[in-house]
Amino acid sequence: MTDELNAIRLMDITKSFGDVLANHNISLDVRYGEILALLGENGSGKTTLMNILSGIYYPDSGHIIVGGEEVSIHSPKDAHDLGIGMIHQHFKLVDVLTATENIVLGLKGDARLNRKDLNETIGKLSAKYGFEIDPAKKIYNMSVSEKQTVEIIKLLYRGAEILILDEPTAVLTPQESEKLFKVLRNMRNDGKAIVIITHKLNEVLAVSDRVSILRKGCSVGTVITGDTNRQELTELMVGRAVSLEIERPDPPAIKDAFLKVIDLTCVDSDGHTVLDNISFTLNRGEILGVAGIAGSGQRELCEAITGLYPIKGGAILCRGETPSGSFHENIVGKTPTEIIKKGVAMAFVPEDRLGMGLVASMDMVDNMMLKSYKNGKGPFTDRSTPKKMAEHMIKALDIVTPGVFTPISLLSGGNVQKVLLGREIASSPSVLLVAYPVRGLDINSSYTIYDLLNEQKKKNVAILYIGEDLDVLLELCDRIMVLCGGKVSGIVDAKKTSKDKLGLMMVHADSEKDGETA
Amino acid sequence: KKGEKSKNGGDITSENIKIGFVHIGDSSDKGYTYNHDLGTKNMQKALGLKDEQIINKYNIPESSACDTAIRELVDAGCNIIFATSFGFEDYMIAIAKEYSNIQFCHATGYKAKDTALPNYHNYFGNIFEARYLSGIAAGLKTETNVLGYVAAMPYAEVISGYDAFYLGALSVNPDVTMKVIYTNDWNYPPAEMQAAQALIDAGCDVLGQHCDSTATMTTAEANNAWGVGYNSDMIEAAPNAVLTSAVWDWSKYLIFAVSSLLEGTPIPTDWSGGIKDGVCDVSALNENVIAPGTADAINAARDNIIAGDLQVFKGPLYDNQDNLVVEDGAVFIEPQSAPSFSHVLKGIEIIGG
Amino acid sequence: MDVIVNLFCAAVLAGTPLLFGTLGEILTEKSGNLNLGVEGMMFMGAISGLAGALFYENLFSVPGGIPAAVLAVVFSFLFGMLGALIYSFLTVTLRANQNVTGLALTIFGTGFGNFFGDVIGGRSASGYAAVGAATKAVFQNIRIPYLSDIPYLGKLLFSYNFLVYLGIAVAVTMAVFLNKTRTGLNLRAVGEDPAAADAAGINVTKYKYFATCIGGGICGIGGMYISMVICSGVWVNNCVSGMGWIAVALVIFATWSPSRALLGSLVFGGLSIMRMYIPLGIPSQIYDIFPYLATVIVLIATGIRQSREHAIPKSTGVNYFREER
Amino acid sequence: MNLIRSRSAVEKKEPFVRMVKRSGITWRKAYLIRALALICALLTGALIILLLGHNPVSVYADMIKGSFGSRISRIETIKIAIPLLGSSLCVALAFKMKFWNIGAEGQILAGAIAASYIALFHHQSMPGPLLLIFMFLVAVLAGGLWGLIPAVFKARFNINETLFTLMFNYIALGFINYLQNGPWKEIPGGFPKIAMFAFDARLPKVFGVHIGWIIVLALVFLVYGYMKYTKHGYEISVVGESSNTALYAGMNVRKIIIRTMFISGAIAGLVGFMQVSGSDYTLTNYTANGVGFTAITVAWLSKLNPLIMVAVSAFLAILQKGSNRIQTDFKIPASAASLLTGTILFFMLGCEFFITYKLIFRKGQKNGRNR
Ligand SMILES: Nc1ncnc2c1ncn2[C@@H]1O[C@H](COP(=O)(O)OP(=O)(O)OP(=O)(O)O)[C@@H](O)[C@H]1O
Ligand SMILES: Nc1ncnc2c1ncn2[C@@H]1O[C@H](COP(=O)(O)OP(=O)(O)OP(=O)(O)O)[C@@H](O)[C@H]1O
Ligand SMILES: [Mg+2]
Ligand SMILES: [Mg+2]
Repeated sequence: MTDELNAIRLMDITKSFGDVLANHNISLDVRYGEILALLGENGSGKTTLMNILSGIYYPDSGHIIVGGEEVSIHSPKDAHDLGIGMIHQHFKLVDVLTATENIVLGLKGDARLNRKDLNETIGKLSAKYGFEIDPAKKIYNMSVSEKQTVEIIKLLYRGAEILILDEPTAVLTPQESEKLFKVLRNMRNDGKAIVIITHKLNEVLAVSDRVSILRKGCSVGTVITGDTNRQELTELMVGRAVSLEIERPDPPAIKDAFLKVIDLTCVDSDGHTVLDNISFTLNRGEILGVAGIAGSGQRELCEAITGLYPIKGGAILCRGETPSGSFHENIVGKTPTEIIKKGVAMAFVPEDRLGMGLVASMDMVDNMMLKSYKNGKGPFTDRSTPKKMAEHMIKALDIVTPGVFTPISLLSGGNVQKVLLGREIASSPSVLLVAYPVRGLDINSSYTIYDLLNEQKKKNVAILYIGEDLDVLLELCDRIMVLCGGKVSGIVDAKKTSKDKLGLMMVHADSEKDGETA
Repeated sequence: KKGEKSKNGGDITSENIKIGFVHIGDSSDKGYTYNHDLGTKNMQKALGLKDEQIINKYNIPESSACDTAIRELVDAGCNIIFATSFGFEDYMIAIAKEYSNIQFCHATGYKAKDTALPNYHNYFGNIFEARYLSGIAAGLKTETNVLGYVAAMPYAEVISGYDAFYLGALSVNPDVTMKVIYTNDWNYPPAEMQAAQALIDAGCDVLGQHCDSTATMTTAEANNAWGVGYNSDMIEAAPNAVLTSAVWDWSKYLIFAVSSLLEGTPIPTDWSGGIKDGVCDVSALNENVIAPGTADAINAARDNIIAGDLQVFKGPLYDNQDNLVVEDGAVFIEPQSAPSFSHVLKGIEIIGG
Repeated sequence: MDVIVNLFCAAVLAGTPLLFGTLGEILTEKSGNLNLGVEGMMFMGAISGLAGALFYENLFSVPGGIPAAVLAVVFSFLFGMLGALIYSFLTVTLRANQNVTGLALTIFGTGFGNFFGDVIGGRSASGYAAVGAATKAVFQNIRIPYLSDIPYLGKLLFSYNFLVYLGIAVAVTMAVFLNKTRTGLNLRAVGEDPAAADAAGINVTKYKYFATCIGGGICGIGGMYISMVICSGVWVNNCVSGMGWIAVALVIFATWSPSRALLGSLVFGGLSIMRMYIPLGIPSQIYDIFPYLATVIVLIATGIRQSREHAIPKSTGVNYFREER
Repeated sequence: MNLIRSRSAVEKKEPFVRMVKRSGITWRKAYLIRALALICALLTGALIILLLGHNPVSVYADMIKGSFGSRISRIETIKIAIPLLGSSLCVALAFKMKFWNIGAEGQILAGAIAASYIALFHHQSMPGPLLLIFMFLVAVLAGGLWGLIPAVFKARFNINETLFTLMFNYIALGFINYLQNGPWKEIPGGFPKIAMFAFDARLPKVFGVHIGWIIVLALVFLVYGYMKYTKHGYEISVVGESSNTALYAGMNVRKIIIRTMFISGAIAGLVGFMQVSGSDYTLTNYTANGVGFTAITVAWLSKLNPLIMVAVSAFLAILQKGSNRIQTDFKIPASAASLLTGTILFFMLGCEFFITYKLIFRKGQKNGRNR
């Protein structure tokens, strides 16, 4: 293959951050008219490599050849000028500006900003590619997929010929992902070069033409998508054979309801109903999945149960034990601390990962203490117990970290998530609420997390699993509750339903309800 | 006991004397401190002292920073230390007790008599006499018959000053009234400017002042009004507005006190001087702006004051609540250097509390 | 009626230095830099404006008020900029903490102003630094024949010194710049989300430097207003005395909008002199607290109904480093 | 394909200089960098001194002599350092929580007002030691309450605390103006000044300096321990890092904000008490005199570590005292202190960069990108 056909040729790119060697002599070709998938475990250097291309980082050494000529990319502007555009994992959009304003940002043109004309031009451009956006809408009013659309239009408007998308589907529903892929295929057919980073192997197989694999900062090779399969890709990524089965131990035959949520209703500060008469039962020893497009009330549900979100109506009955037997007690109105004491634990991985549950700048020991620091009498904290716990956890969960006193912001995403989940499990909870625990994690780390959850299930813990990957929900959970716009559109038996059916329920709250209730 | 620490315990001569000053502002106020500095320079010239023999501490707040400043002057070997603002007094007295062989002189204070320390002294002057004269210029000049007065703080030194100013004006213009605004600060030009502006807006056309900067005069000039300066001759700041200024000549006291020390004669506990002693007066009249007859009127009054025929606070005087505060035929005479007459007289209106 | 007109005019005069400070800081914060050194930059502008005029007067003994005034404006702008340049170099290039750098700038600028005020004063014959009559005249309130004589309106509109009009012009220009131009849009993006701006090809560093330095220059002019108009061209020790801090406060009061800065400085200026116009029979020291109390009340009132549009640019206070995560 | 539109715009060279984060720096090297920065700052100062026509060496020597040279000067230096250190502790506590309390000034005054009230009007009603303890208590309470108000608004309505605390400085100051002009005036009709305290209401001295130095040093260790080893301290740092996380951990974030600000204000109140009772012996509008602002820089330069604050505030006090001295000896304006302090702060702030990052310059050879 000659350079003429290659949009980009990377040769021997090396980049290190302090002691971390993120890219080590990586070489890679990207061609016009193809979609190249970039695959690799977390921290294998994919984002870094693409950031080098888009001018965010400058490599320590190596050559970048664009269109046959060696270039040096100092800034995102240089990348633009070369026709390279990147959609980052965390969108680079200015919240308080409109779509149009974001799209024309930084471009040359009349000194005066003619919003009316620009809105019109952009409206036309998006119509051409089949997008539906309101150019005058502010970003903060947009859903995740709308924002992504803006990012794509931004690249198109700037005439990018080489598009890089970093984990674009991590926060999309299957339907939205499918729509995105259609756009990508169109653009490929238009002759553009596209690089997509994703952890979801089925997407890789569905959309790409070739797959390049990175492992620990080195390139392992490139394969033609048509000639490969999930198993091979995983092995290339991880470096050894990995089982891709999620086990699903059977829940106990006798249902033992631990948490009963009855007609739960919550209203946000703007007066919108975010949870609308939610009712369900969570049994011991089962995993109840929650599916729904982003922002359907998942977060509020978790927070309401743990006492963090104001509740307008309904009841949450939590099982308690006394010597004379068990009973259910309404926990609405109790403080988070009281609820934690009842054995309710939550591991919520928000979009920015560290936003909730962990303190990024603190070390593992201090993070271990977060929920237990009040234990013990006296005004002083006890750091020796959490330290032992952290050391134990590092061994038990295979957490990669220089030590218990390393700030967790320096840990990789997967390891951070292990710390979060590990801590919740360590409190031996009766109910475990997990939300997006594998968000952004590679296959290998994801499976470790699933195993952790199943272990808890076997210990008779009641688990509420909020996830975005329907395949996983179907494989891992016993039952799945689908949320749509704050309402329950149904609770179905995971073994007896399909992805399509779930997908439909996610967008239509009023579709016929599955009779099943526990 | 502690006093022995001072290096200059021996004979003090004009060759080796060291003189310290503690000032609340600096000469940039073109007012109080500037004028004190002028006095210092004249004293230095009169006694033939070298620059190194005089140490000034400027911009010293009236808190323990003043204590620190005085101690630094002690440390630097000063034999006599002058402090020029009221709030310094208590700190100075405390230090005077520690260093009996150093002389401490405090302007505007009143506690020297009570403390009875041989090395602590108060000094001030009958500035109200000069104010009275300057009031004559204002009373003759005003067209609206409303005078304005930018005052620093409501207490005797200030109040007796504007009373005298007003009485001077009244002596030549029976229709005159006066409005006063306090800035609550000795030297804060923005407030002085704003107060002056407000007075002019309220119909005043000649402004007097008892605060440190020239802002009152320049504001008067900017509004085509007139003014009477204070402390030093402010004509330079506003040549089209300043009629005259009530001025101090601090060198009179400084020379007196320092020479007393050099000669080994005691410095009086409480010293005061008036026009007669050349401690205060009005500056040269601004011929271009004063009303006709001003010079004659002022000269006559000055002669009478010097002769003892004219007393500023002579009854009957009523305060602005119509209480008789100095009976007919009686005369109020300040019992000490620090002014104590604090009745706001009838005809004077305080704006804004 | 007269009282109201007079109060309004006095409020304008009292509010103008605040207006400059507030506008300068708005521009600065729009780039994501929280420069708490407004007080310092105003001090630097105050002394250098005065020095600029003196410099002219010493150079050309012919009294030319206008060139001296122009030099005062230019010098104060440049030295305000110099302060902001130090700030930008430390925070943008060297990534020093913005809060502390701003405070250091306040300390430095206060020292700079008073120190050179002293030095210049000490070197002049009179013992203090003061400009000549011709220069002073330029900074006095204008009188436009006929226009200034219109009842009420003449006084309300055509009776101020030229810096008042300059301040209004700066406010209007800035409002247009921020809302109607591409460069303004880019600047806002830099302040809101430098990473997004960077990814869009905007030179974040350049924008931050420019906005902060020009902002500093505007603050410097505000300082010069104090030394040249309020103090009539005489250097007064500590003359800025807290106005820079009030300006920082008014930025929040104005919710980062240049047009509301006009209102904010007018209201604050008005409150600070109201006791001299509308006596309420309360002790003057208590009256003097009003502007601060009012600021707190407005702060609470606007804070309780917070809106996204009128909020602090999101990245304000945080330095940007492309490779940082 | 119109791929490379502005090829010429893209430089083919490596950037002239770029920076990368250091992977780690030895303790020794970090301090070497800081020392170098300090030297550069002093050299800059020397330049100014030189321009004024003085010998920088003798001026600096005089500053040192003026701040340590004699017993008196040492005492005065310590007297300057005490409120600075105390306010830095106050500020640090709030800053750890990312509560930008720039109202230490006002909180100091609130404490000072309360202590003065007792000292002025109740000194006869109790014996000396009890009086001082009582003054201490009310000052701490008043400072705490003054800090509490913005905290409550922050906690309940998320009102910007920077501006709130700043305005509260002016309000406290205005109130003192009112007191000294009105109800608390020493002599009715006299100078607007509050009377000096009775001797009972003055702090005793130990080694020539009022006992405040012992109090403030004890406070250093207390605050250090409180931040590092207590549950409260832990809560403060979690709230500071992420209030969402704190909520999630079951912390009562509002309560923590309010409590911490009460303590922060209380420390300032204590400083106010020490100022009026140990140093000024009266209440004036100069009681705080900017120390609350300077404390912010002290706290940051010390990286919120109380132990380092002792050194930093001592250093600034030396600088200030030294500048007072050169005013008397060389007639250099005292404002030189601020000028020099500012310069030193600039250099100290700037040098942190070289501790965190290293610069990589473009290599000499033409194709230097390969290692
Ligand atoms: N700005 C940075 N500072 C320090 N280290 C970094 C930085 N960016 C990346 N790294 C390190 O470089 C390595 C590669 O990170 P990178 O983000 O490229 O991985 P990735 O392949 O994109 O992972 P993921 O699949 O999780 O997105 C990681 O070990 C990471 O710690
Ligand atoms: N700011 C940083 N400075 C230094 N090292 C970092 C930094 N951030 C991360 N690292 C290093 O990066 C490694 C992996 O981090 P990284 O966040 O890239 O993991 P990741 O799984 O790729 O996460 P993500 O999915 O969010 O990209 C860790 O070993 C950590 O030491
Ligand atoms: Mg990554
Ligand atoms: Mg990545």
